[in-house]
Amino acid sequence: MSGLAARFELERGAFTLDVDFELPARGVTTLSGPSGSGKTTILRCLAGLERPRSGSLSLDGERWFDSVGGLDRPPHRRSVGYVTQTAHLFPHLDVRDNLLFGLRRVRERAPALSLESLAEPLGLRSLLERSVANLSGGERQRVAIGRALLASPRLLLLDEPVSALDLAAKGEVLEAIERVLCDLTVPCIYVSHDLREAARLADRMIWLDGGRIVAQGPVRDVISNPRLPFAQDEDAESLLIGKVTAIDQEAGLACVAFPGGELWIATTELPHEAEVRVQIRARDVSIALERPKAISVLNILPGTITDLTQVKASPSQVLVSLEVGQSRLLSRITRRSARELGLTVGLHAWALVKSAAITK
Amino acid sequence: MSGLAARFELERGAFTLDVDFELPARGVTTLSGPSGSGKTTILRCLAGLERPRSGSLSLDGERWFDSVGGLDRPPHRRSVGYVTQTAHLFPHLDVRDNLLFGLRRVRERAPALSLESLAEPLGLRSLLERSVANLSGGERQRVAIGRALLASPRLLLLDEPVSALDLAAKGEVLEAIERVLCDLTVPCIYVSHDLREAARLADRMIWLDGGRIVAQGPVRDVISNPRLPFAQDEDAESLLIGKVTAIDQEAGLACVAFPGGELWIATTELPHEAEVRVQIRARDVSIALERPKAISVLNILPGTITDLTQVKASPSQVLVSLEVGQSRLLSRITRRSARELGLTVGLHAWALVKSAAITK
Amino acid sequence: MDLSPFWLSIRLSITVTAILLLLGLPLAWWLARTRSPARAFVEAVVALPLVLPPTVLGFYLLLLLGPKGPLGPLLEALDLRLVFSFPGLVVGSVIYSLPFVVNPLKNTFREIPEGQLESAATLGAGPLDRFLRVVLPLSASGAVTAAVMGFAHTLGEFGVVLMIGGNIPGETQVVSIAIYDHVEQLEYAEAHVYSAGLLVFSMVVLVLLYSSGRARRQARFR
Amino acid sequence: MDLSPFWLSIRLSITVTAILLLLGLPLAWWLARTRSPARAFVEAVVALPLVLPPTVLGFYLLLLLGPKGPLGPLLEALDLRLVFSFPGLVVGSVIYSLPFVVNPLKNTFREIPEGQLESAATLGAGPLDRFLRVVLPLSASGAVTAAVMGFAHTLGEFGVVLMIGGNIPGETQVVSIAIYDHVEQLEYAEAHVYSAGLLVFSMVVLVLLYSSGRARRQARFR
Amino acid sequence: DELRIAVAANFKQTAEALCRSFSVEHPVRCVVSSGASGLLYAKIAQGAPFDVLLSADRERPERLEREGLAVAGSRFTYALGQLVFWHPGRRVGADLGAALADERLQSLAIANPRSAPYGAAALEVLRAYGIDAATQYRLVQGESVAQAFQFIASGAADAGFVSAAQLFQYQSNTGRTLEGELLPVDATLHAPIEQQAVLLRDGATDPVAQAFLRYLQSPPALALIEAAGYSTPVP
Ligand SMILES: Nc1ncnc2c1ncn2[C@@H]1O[C@H](COP(=O)(O)OP(=O)(O)OP(=O)(O)O)[C@@H](O)[C@H]1O
Ligand SMILES: Nc1ncnc2c1ncn2[C@@H]1O[C@H](COP(=O)(O)OP(=O)(O)OP(=O)(O)O)[C@@H](O)[C@H]1O
Ligand SMILES: [Mg+2]
Ligand SMILES: [Mg+2]
Repeated sequence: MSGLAARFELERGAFTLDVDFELPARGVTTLSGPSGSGKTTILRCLAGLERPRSGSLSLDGERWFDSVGGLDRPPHRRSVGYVTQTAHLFPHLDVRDNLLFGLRRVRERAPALSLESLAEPLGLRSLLERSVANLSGGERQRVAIGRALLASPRLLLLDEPVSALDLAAKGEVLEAIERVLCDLTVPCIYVSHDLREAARLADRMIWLDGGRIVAQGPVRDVISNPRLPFAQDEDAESLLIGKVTAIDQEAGLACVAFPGGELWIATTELPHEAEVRVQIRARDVSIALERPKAISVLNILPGTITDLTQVKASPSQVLVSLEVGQSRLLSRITRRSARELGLTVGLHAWALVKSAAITK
Repeated sequence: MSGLAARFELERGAFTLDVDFELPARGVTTLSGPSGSGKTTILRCLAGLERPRSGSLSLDGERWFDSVGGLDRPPHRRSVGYVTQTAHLFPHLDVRDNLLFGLRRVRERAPALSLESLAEPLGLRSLLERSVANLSGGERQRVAIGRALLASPRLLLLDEPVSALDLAAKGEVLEAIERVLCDLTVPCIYVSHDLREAARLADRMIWLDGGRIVAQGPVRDVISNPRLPFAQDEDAESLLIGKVTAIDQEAGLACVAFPGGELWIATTELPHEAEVRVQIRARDVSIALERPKAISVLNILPGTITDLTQVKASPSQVLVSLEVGQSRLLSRITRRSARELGLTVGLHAWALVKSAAITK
Repeated sequence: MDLSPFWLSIRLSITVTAILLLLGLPLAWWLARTRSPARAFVEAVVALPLVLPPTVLGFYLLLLLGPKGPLGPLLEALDLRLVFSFPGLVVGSVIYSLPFVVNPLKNTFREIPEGQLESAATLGAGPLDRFLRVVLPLSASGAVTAAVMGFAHTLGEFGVVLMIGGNIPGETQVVSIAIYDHVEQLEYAEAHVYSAGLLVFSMVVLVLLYSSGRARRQARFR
Repeated sequence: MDLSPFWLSIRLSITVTAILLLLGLPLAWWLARTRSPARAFVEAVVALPLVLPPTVLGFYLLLLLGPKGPLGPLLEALDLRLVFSFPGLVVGSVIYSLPFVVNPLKNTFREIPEGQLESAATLGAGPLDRFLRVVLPLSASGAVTAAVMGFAHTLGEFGVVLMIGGNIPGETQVVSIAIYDHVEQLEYAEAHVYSAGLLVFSMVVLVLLYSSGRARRQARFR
Repeated sequence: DELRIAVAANFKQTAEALCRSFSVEHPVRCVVSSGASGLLYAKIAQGAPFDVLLSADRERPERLEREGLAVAGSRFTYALGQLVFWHPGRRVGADLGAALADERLQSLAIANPRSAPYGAAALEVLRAYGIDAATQYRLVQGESVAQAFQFIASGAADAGFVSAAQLFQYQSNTGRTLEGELLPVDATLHAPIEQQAVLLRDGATDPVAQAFLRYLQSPPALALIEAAGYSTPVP
């Protein structure tokens, strides 16, 4: 059996964790949920830093923990890469020695990566000889991620690696993470509160609440499911996965074809045929019954309304789900507009997506 | 002379501060600028926690600092309310005694406020007997603000009071700040990196860069000036100040009239005739040359293009300034749309503002 | 069995602890906060009694404070007799136990964030007000450690007291001297009883101190 | 002038410091991390020498380690003679100076964030590896303080050595005993020279320690 | 009124006994402070409030007298110390020379010969037997003769020289007799261990202090001193 299978039960004060999940042998899974829902606790159980009262854990058929057999492999013999909000770099080592700390301790097999191969995607080249004391927050996290990856983990755990950073650093580190994750051949769990990070990085998603798994599945289904908390969020978005088919150098735009249509995105850096994820905020999507003319909105997509849901937190808003080809698009509009336009399930409509609002 | 007049020069390592500004006798001024531009240093000079090499400071004609006369009134004799990112509550006192710490030390005049009068707007009533050790971050900041206000300051300094909080707490504290600031009768400086906080709370704005004042003036002019960094930001917004003229209870919308037109906003809590600030993100505004029909966008305003500016950070985008009546609206659209629509200064156009995108 | 050395030791320890706190609080505060270049020197002088043999310290105190010493005329003018008297033991023990009180105080004081004091200042509290109403309450745990260490260490003080004390029963013969004396007089039974008393007392004090320590060590400043 | 007491004291201090570090490192680590209920008790026992008069400690060590003492037969079987010998002074001084080494180590160890160790563990470092490659390097400053305090304090050791030393020149006659002897023999000039030497040496060591302290105290963990 | 007596540690209990009998006639409270003679000297030189010094030697009272810290002409020998060789281990016979020559005797405890007269006397005895103590034994020195006693009593030293007074004192304190061989040392083998008393400046005009010194030379006092294990000077 390949991939990860975990079942954990444990109590911490009033909190009870009770989860049972499997992860494929590769790919990124976002673990999300309210504060205190147990995300960090799960990761610590996986890394062997916390011992569940009962349960089991195996990776690629190899058993790491089993409460019945009394088996509990200690963290240093698990090959887990674990990066948290705080980089926890070793202050007595320079950047290079921090990076090599885990690599030098790889046992029983050859290291999967070399320092050289990671220096580029993580932007570490100019940092190698620096002392860790005067790295910026973003640099620290990049080093922490590199350090974890160089230890050749068989499972990578990232616990809100960017949530303590300011906006600029967050962007820089997320890009680095994105670059290394796409080459990763082991399962990765990425804990985040942030929908957009999840949509950007993950293939699958687990939604946790009160120590239990409430929903899981492919990211684009979970985040745009109007019945799950993500879609209810003010920053709710839908995720389209498509391919670059044309580039307009002069305007700085690229055309992305996805199952159901085409979108123009503000970027020229993508190569032709590149697979891209397009995140579209529900509040950036307007609905029209006629195709408007002479308007600055570039992307106007035809679709069919499949769902209308009241937004719980804000009574004046409704959430419209549109089927655009085989893709789902969320739009958040006022209830008055929905009524005035007479929107109902099954109606044909145009979705106006400001291309400036597409983040990726 | 009433109000505050300050002139500070000081060096800290490679950094030089050289500012000269005045503040009116009441009203909130946002102090903003890049990290390291000297915002905190200015506040510390005002509070007497830092001594400028040269300069002067007077409040309502009373001199607090003068490098020529060698005058430097110590912090505890300045009556300055100073709240920072960290609440710095006294752990040995309960919430009530923290709140009363400054009040009990008011000298030479009667305290301006009572604990009772602040308990409501700051939501402190249920906290009074609590130990400060187990307050949440948001509660801590509300107590810190209450404590500073109860000391009857003659000048209130808020140094990023919400920037260390998570989103939910940030909202809660900002609301509390908003409630107390509107009754404030002394000058207040609010340091923030966040455009939306500034737009929401402040009357005036000072933009600092490298220890010097780069721009200052009424908030709505500074933030929507396409030549200043705010408008260049991805979250750039314009600010409209208007009055509630109608409320559609059923749809959950309120109509706000401002110099130049009307907007429907998703809120029903505002009383009739209330003065409100409407923040409109530039990227939430689309431009059309013809008025579109059968569209979910509620707010479609006519205006005249007054400026077209390239967005520096993103070559595919342009920033369009529209004069709507006497108000200025920013719109961020793709360069291709601008070209296809043939936008030029002086052209008449329609601004499509998604009402769902109006935050306040 | 003569309990007077015990009472004398306890009286001495209490007096010395009280004086040490009075002296140690401002001194430790200064050491914790100053940026003066003299700091390291003063810290070293305060720590000297940790390093110097107590008998050596006592001998030089004897020479310094005796009527023929450099401070003799001054003390005489003040009508103060410091050697061979209880006040003399107090002075010697204060010097000897000073680092045991100043060091824990200094460490607690260093933990008090500058922001707490700046807050207090902007809220209208002057320097003394801040020290009394913010610094002291926040340093309670460090002050307890300091007081207990000062007390316990004075209780066990031997060398200095031997030198400047004069071994006068009921006046300068504290318990450590009494034990030594009993050993010298081959009165081992008495020495054992005194030692056991001292041991039990010290253990009780230290166990209490250390078991309460963990709770107090939690992070308090945010 | 006979310098051998000086050399002996320095030799003793170096030996004792080395042994104290070897003993103190694991002991302090255990004390800093354990949640065992025995912790407070062990901490108190380690701190006892701070509190007990050194002569009392020395007297009981003499009874304990002498051939008739409880440990006598064991030591005889091992052919170890601890009283009146350099090794005996070492044992006595190790016990006496233990708290001066364990306390600073314990404090530094407590400052090491759990996250540093967890990181090291997930990066494949086992317990000993973590201690040697993470804990020790991170505690360098505390270890220096501990070593200096242990060294300096042993240098000034008097009471324990007096009781179990036997004043054998070149073997157990350390400088503190030599000063005492000179005072006893009314040879004050020699006593002054020895004391001045000790004072200067101690001051230099302490001033160096404290002036380097501030730099090291900066926040390092993020 | 008080009579403050500074006494060498080895004579303390005897001094207390003397005080008790002295105060039967003189209603005075005696405060007896003991210490090493050298330290007592240093303290008296620094103004310690003592009326009378009962030293364990003659050198320090002499010096006090010379330096004007004691009343000139008040000095006299109140007791002569008796040296005893104590070997707790096994029977070694009554011959001191043989006992000292026994090669199984490895560590020998004496009082510090430079500060304690008993120690100096012990060295003289060894020399008289033709023994070079430094090479023959592991010579351990106690700061006082009491410490030499402890070294032997604890078994840490094989044997050593103590004072006869200590043996009496130990037996009366503990009610136990000392084990092992106790060989009195011929007093002619060493210079007399003169313990001298002197009237200090503080007590110079105190009639009680003067009376005490006179008492010390009276037959009842001499009897007490002899009973404690000292010999007394022939008047
Ligand atoms: N040692 C402990 N003792 C008591 N409660 C604990 C302990 N450790 C964790 N908890 C509780 O377990 C719950 C889950 O904590 P956890 O840190 O896993 O949440 P999280 O989902 O990571 O939250 P966040 O998003 O805030 O990081 C919380 O309610 C927390 O209070
Ligand atoms: N004591 C000091 N020594 C050297 N440089 C200092 C000192 N204090 C402040 N500075 C420098 O002064 C500059 C201004 O700092 P300040 O904290 O006022 O900036 P800021 O605008 O508040 O930044 P931020 O947004 O990050 O809070 C920075 O470059 C800082 O490095
Ligand atoms: Mg967490
Ligand atoms: Mg700042």
